[in-house]
Amino acid sequence: MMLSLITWAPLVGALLVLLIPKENVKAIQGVGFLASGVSLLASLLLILSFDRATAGFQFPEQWSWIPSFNVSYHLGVDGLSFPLVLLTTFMSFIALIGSMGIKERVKEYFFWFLVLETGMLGVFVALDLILFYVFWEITLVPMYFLIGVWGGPKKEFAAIKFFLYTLSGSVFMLLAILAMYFHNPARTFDMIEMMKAGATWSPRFQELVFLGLYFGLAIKIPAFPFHTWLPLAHVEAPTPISVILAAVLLKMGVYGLLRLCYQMLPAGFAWFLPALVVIAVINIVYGALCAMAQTDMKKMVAYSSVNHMGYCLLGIAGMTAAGFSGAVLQMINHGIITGALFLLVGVIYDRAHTRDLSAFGGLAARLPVYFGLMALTCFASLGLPGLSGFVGEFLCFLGAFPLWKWQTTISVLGIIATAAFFLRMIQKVFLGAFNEKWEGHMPDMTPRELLSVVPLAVLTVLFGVYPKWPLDLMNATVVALLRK
Amino acid sequence: MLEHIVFYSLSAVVLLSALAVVTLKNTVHSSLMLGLSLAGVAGLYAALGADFLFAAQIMVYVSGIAVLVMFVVMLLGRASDLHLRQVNEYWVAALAVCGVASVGLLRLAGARSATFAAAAAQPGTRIIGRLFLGEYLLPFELISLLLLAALLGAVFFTHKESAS
Amino acid sequence: MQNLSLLSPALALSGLAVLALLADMLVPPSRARNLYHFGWASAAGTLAWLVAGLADPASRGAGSLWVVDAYAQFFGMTILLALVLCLLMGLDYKALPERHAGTFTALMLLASSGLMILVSATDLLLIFVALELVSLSSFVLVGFERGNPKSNEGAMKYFLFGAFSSAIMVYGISLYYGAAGTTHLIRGAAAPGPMLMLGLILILLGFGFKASLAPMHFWVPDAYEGAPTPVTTFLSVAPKIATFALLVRVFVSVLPAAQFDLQALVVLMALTTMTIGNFTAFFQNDAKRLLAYSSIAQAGYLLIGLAAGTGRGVEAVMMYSFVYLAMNVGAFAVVQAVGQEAGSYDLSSFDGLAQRSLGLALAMTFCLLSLAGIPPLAGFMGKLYIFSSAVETGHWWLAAAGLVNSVASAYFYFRIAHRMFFRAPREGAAPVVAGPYIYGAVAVAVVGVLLFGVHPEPLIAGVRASAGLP
Amino acid sequence: MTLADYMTVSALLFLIGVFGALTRRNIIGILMSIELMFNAANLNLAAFDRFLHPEGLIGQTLAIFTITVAAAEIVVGLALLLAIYRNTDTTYVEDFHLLKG
Amino acid sequence: MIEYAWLIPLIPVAASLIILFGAKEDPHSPLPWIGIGAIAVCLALSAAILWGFVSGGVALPYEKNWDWFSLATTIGGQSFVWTVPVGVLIDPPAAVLLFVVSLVSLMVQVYSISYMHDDTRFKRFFAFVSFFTAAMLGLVVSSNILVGFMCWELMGLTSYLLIGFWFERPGPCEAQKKAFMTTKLGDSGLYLALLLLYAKTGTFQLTQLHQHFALGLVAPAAATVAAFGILLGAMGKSAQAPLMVWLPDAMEGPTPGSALIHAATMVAAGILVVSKLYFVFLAAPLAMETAAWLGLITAFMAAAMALVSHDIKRVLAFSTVSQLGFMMCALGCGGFTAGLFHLTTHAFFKALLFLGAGSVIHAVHTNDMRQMGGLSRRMLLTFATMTVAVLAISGIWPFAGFYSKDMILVAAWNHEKAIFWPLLFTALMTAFYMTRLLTLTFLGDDRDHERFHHAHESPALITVPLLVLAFFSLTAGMAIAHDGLAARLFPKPALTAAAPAVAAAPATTATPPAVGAAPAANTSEVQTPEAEQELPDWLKFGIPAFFVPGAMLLAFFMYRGPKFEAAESIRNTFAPITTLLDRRWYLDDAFLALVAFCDQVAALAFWIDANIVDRVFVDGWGLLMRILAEISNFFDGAFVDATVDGVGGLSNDLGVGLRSLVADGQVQEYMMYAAIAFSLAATLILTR
Repeated sequence: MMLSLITWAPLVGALLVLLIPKENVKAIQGVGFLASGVSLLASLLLILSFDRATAGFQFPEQWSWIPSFNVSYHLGVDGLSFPLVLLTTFMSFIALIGSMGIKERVKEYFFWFLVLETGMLGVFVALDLILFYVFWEITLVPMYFLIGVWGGPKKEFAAIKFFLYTLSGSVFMLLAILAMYFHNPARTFDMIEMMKAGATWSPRFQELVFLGLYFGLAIKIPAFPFHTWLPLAHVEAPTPISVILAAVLLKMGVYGLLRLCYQMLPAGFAWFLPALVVIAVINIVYGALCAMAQTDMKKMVAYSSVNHMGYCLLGIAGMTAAGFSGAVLQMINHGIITGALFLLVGVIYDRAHTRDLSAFGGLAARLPVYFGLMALTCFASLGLPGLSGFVGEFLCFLGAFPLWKWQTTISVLGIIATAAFFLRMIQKVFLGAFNEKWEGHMPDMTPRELLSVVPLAVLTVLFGVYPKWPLDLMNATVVALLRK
Repeated sequence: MLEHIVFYSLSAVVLLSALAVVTLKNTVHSSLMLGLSLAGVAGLYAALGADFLFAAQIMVYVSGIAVLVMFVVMLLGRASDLHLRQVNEYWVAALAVCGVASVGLLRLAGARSATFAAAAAQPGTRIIGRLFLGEYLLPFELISLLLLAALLGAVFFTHKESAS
Repeated sequence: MQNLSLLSPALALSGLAVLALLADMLVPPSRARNLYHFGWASAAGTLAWLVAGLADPASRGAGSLWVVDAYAQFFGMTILLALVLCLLMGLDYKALPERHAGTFTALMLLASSGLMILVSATDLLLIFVALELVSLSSFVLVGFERGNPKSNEGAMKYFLFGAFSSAIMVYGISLYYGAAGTTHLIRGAAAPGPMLMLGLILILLGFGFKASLAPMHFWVPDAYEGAPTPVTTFLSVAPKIATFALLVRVFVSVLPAAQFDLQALVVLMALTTMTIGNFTAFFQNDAKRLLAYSSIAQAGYLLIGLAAGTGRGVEAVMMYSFVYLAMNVGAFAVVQAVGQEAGSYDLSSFDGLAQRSLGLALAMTFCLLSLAGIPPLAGFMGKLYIFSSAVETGHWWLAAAGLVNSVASAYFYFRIAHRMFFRAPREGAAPVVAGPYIYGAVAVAVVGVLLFGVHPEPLIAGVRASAGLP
Repeated sequence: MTLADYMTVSALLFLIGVFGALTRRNIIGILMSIELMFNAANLNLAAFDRFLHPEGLIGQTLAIFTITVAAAEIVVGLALLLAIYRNTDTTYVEDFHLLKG
Repeated sequence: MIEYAWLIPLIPVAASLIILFGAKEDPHSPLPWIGIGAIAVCLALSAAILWGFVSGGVALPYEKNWDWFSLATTIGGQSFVWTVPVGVLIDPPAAVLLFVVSLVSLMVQVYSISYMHDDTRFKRFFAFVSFFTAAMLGLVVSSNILVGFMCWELMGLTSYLLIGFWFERPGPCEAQKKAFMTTKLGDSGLYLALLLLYAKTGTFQLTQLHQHFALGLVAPAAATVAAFGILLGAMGKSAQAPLMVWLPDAMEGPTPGSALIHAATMVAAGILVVSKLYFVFLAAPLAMETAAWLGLITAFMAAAMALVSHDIKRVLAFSTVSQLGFMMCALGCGGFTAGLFHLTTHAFFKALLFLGAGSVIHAVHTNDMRQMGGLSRRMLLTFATMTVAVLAISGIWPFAGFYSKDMILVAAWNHEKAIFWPLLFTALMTAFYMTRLLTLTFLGDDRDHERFHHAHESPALITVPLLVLAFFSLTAGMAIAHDGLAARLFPKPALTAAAPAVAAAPATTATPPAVGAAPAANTSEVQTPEAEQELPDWLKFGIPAFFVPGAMLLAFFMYRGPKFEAAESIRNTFAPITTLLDRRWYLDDAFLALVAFCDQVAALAFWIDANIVDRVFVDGWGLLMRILAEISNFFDGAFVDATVDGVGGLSNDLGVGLRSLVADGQVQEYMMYAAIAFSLAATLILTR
């Protein structure tokens, strides 16, 4: 029941929000925090009872949902999804704190936000393909509205581009899911059953279905060349939504790649592997290069996400336990770090209403706390050891290297490019002489902003120094993933 | 032989007047030609020995519909209509479409070499009447509803709003 | 031998229509409005009667020209439900002339009764007459706003096109008769030949007119835009669903051989219908017109189920029809509420609706999302059913085309959502105040959309129980 | 005479009707053309009855129904035309273009 | 004592955090003393360990590991959970370096209390320095190259922070970025080496790695690649050619920071890592040879640049690079002991030089030596200590540098004469430019009276560290060279029997099977029988007695005068060469060109992204939809809103011919399509 509670609490909150008159902003925010908080607390409680030695699915819940189609309401988490559930509840709560800055149409905002949270959580806990797909799609709609209403200047275009593009990917996923359903003599959508059946399918079929799934997942990840929706969506989305987008939504793609493609279509996955590693390398190097060319901080961070998701893909392509662990860990860390980056970019945008790199300068002396956090996060993002970004990234490389030596070597060069653009951002924005234009407009961070960023910074350091906690959650599952 | 003469002359009347219907500039003439064409069809019914149908055609079409059409044409027609082209610019396309269709339809027709069925033409009124009140009772009743609906529509559309 | 009693709900409905006409003469004009209520009550009562009779096996059986089976009853209920909802909308539609309440009610009831007979019919003669009954009533209903030139024009185009296509259909029926020697579908199923095929194709075109299948769909936007909104709503659901019921019965159940031969044609029609519907809707700036194209596209999806031609395909058509009813009625009801308030159905009437009436905006959003096939709404479950039937029969690319189409459709559905949520309300735009009946219709539709999206099993079970065609 | 002759006449009549329906600018002209199409179908039915299926006379019955329906249709059509004419003062179809994409 | 060795890196971390977050910034904050106290504790511990080893009380190497985190891993197709340990491995070189680093750090911090006290970010400086010290100590003691790499990178971070300490000025900003990026470039090599080593051995533990190499389990090719990777890392960190560009610029930071990081310790980390992973190089002769030549080239190039520079800190920086080249060359020549020995002595005298230079700069507020001169009269103590350092670096007996440099030359002689002679020449260049520095700064006439008169001796907090370091610069060489201690402290690892006699990873760790397969290590210490030859006598005595003093005297006389005409004329005579040297061998320009090139590539990538990828894969999708829409819209005869999109023109073009046939919104057009369908159906079905 805990998983259901985690998943549905935000939706209940959303419905409650609808009942509150829109003038009563405090109550709306209160309900929002309560609902998201219930999810967060429940997921944290679950850590206590999560068995780290078990590879299979835990806390299962299964009820018949659409018996005619053999669709069941089947929930469960394993070491792959549980960390992502934690990430989602946590980042949603953080984003909610960041959402306190939303001043207009609060009611709608919280409604959509909470619906979005339910959708994201559902994707990670669902163990039935139809249920999975339903949650997968549920995330699209609130995202569309959240970007389109509360976003930046080109928000409307960004919203529809995001929506249509990701939707067009996911319909092919649906087609693939249907194909699997009809190819499975058991006629079931149950993921566990599908994993058992998948290995017996002919390679040709697996390859076709893989492509269908991959198209949907790659857009979400986003893998080259399907990534161009991301910078636009990121840039135009309001800060908390950028946080969610980067921290959780992209992870759904990688999660799907492992859960659906790898576990259900081993032959198809193996067939695609050489292409996947090339895509990963392109994501890493090309993403970093594109980020280097940016003058908008948010866009830069967005491209850095392309780069970082490339690490995940590379880790997965390595087909080793270390790579898989690295990919999952990198997802968590990227979520935390990039979430923090977006929050921090939002902080400066709130003050200056611009994100142009060259519009600033010398903020380090005026906003030491902000600078400290930003520097920490940037260094974490560029993979400085001792901070969480390094561990995931390193494990990805470690996992990929035995199989893909040259590709990994090229990717390592991507790290340098990553360092280059982050350092340049720090230099342009924080160092040098203070731009007098901002005199008096640049107070240091407010308590609310600190409240949203500091937990992320703490986790960044914690996971960087002591990655045991996240890794222990996933180890057993990852080993089992590769055993079969 | 007589049969042939009757058939061909009737067919000629039907088709030529039908052509006139669709080509004549004057709508009044068109509507007159429509009456002629429908009468020709009635003649063909007679040639086929369809007595009830012949009667119905004469009563409903020739004396009912054609007259009604003519009536409306007179009512709405204007002198200027005579100077307007009555055929629109689609005629080339329409001709092409009809030409293409004629290939298939005429081929279909040409393949049917059946002659009159063995059974001689019989007076159909009784049979048809039985059908109406027997197997086809429901459609027959529905037709009444349909006429009711048509009546409603006609009344509704032609009814002058006293307020406006 | 006639078993006419099996059709008693339909006949009762036409009886009620006549009754409404009689009442129209008796009721003073000032209280003519009550006849709308009467119509609604008659429809609801008939529906209740039909539902109540479902349990009785004696309510099913075969007549000489018709079959009343669970399948027909299912569609009968669907049609009646559509009628109930549309009449409910009509109660709040201000442009309907009060003094013609009797006519309006009678025509609606007559059309529905024709549709209910249509879904049971197994004889082309009966089909033809029932279809014409529906068509004639609809022609008048579309033109019911007599003073409105748009309504006139819509009716005129609808009429001309309708008459043209029924002439084609009659020609087709004549060919069918020539080939089969009977107009009965079951008895005539023996001899496929070119004449029968051509006859069937022409009949298909005639059905296509009612079901708005390409290339017989052109009248749809004009008629929908011109017609009074409740009539538009009715036209967009009831005749379309009934015609699909008929199509399925003809091609899947009665003439499986013909269905097999015509499958390529059906697939082609499905493709063109949904593509034209969706992609033309991109350019529409009138809400009703946009939804008109959307309804064309939805017919294309339904055709996929027909193209599959399997039991699952039949179930899919049934399921999707029902779901389509809910979401389309919901969307049109909101359109009516908003359009009446703004005095125009231009998309700009929706500007800032979320800030004016969040409830309506959300309801509209749900309906549109459902039409686009976004889970967890009913439209998704319907599409899932449809596409799974296609995938099962190996029509991969047809399913893919359908899915791509639904992505494209999201674009124009979201044009409305875009205006509702992203645009600021126009100067002085007040919250939309709609009548209680509209809200009732919207509520029923939205509940349906949500309920059958989240919990589709009862509907699927019902569909499966009713899908057994002879 | 063979069935082919009658069907040929019917087909030509039908096509003439189609042509007229497509090309007449006047609504009444279109209506008349459509009547021709209906008549073509009826002629077919009567011919089939006579040549192929003389036993039941179903074709003729159907033709009667068709005649009735066609009559009802033209009545509604003409009434509609009258109503429109009152509003717009025209009977030419191309004058109706309020409704378009 | 040694059981507390793990505390050594942690104490400064704690101190650093306390200093950073302890209180608000305040020029008189007492918090820096916490850092000094912490490092003093470390020094005490280190000294105890070192003394214990030297005196025989403590057995080294000492290794102790703890579980760090568990990692799912796949080796040879088998997946299992492996516990990655974290721990300390103290071998004799580590013990020495612990002492050296702690000492230098302590001296620098004490010095900085005075040197930095006016700075607005006084406290932060100490936090950084403490953090740096922790990272360096961590690298020294780590038993695990992964942890080592983390410390290595963290040092890079502190280096970055300290170079850019005065970030309001543009110079430090550019310099810090350059330093970070250049070292990062090198680090990628080390990173890859780590990946490769792990892929081949399945471990990060130094001892286990050593076992693998000792047992020949790693193919020579892999070893060579790994060695080159490590070498690349060392090139970045230790500023070897051509990645040396960052170090001279790094002098933009506060001088005490430079002394600690960019002179004494961090830059030596590259050498340290090479020495820690020396077994990899032993398995890769090609890499060894490359290291030797690389060191030589670096030493020469840097020394040449030092000859012409006028900036006192730059000269020192070049000298650092040059000396690091010596060390690298020594390691490459197989002179493991020599290299590490020089690393140790260099730390003392180079720190001393920097601190002394800092003292001078503090006094005259300029870096330009041409504006100094005669300062010995104002700052005697500084002069004296600097002189000790210069003598040490030049290799004058009995100063520290003499012993270590001599050992390097011997190693080079034994290895390859072609390396020896240029190396010797470079050593003489070293003597020359160091003397030049000393002469220009302290001797001769005062060239800038204004500055001269304001100059005064620094306070005790500055001079005491100078004296301490001078003591070690004087004695360290003698002490270590005494009685073969050098070979005990810096024993050259060997491949045949190298596995140090230390318990492997703790029992709790699941050892990867590859490691488990290792046979019992042969622990007996067998020195590889190399033909160690002494230098020929004329060189052995000639170098310290004639060559080096000669070079020094030459420098002294050339630069003694107020105008040093001789030097200037030489400078002018060889103008092209001087320019080459002034422009730092055009390496900076190459670096800038590289940066510009990367920016171009980035811009190109983004252009491709925005104009090709986005167009094709996103808009292309949309375009497809759009075209379909246009087509279907056309067939619907509907009105096209041309403003919707530019693609609207498509239908207009198409439509010109057809629109005349088909009017808009006309019911007969609708019928036409129906009729077309009808006619096609009729004809196709019936003519089949």
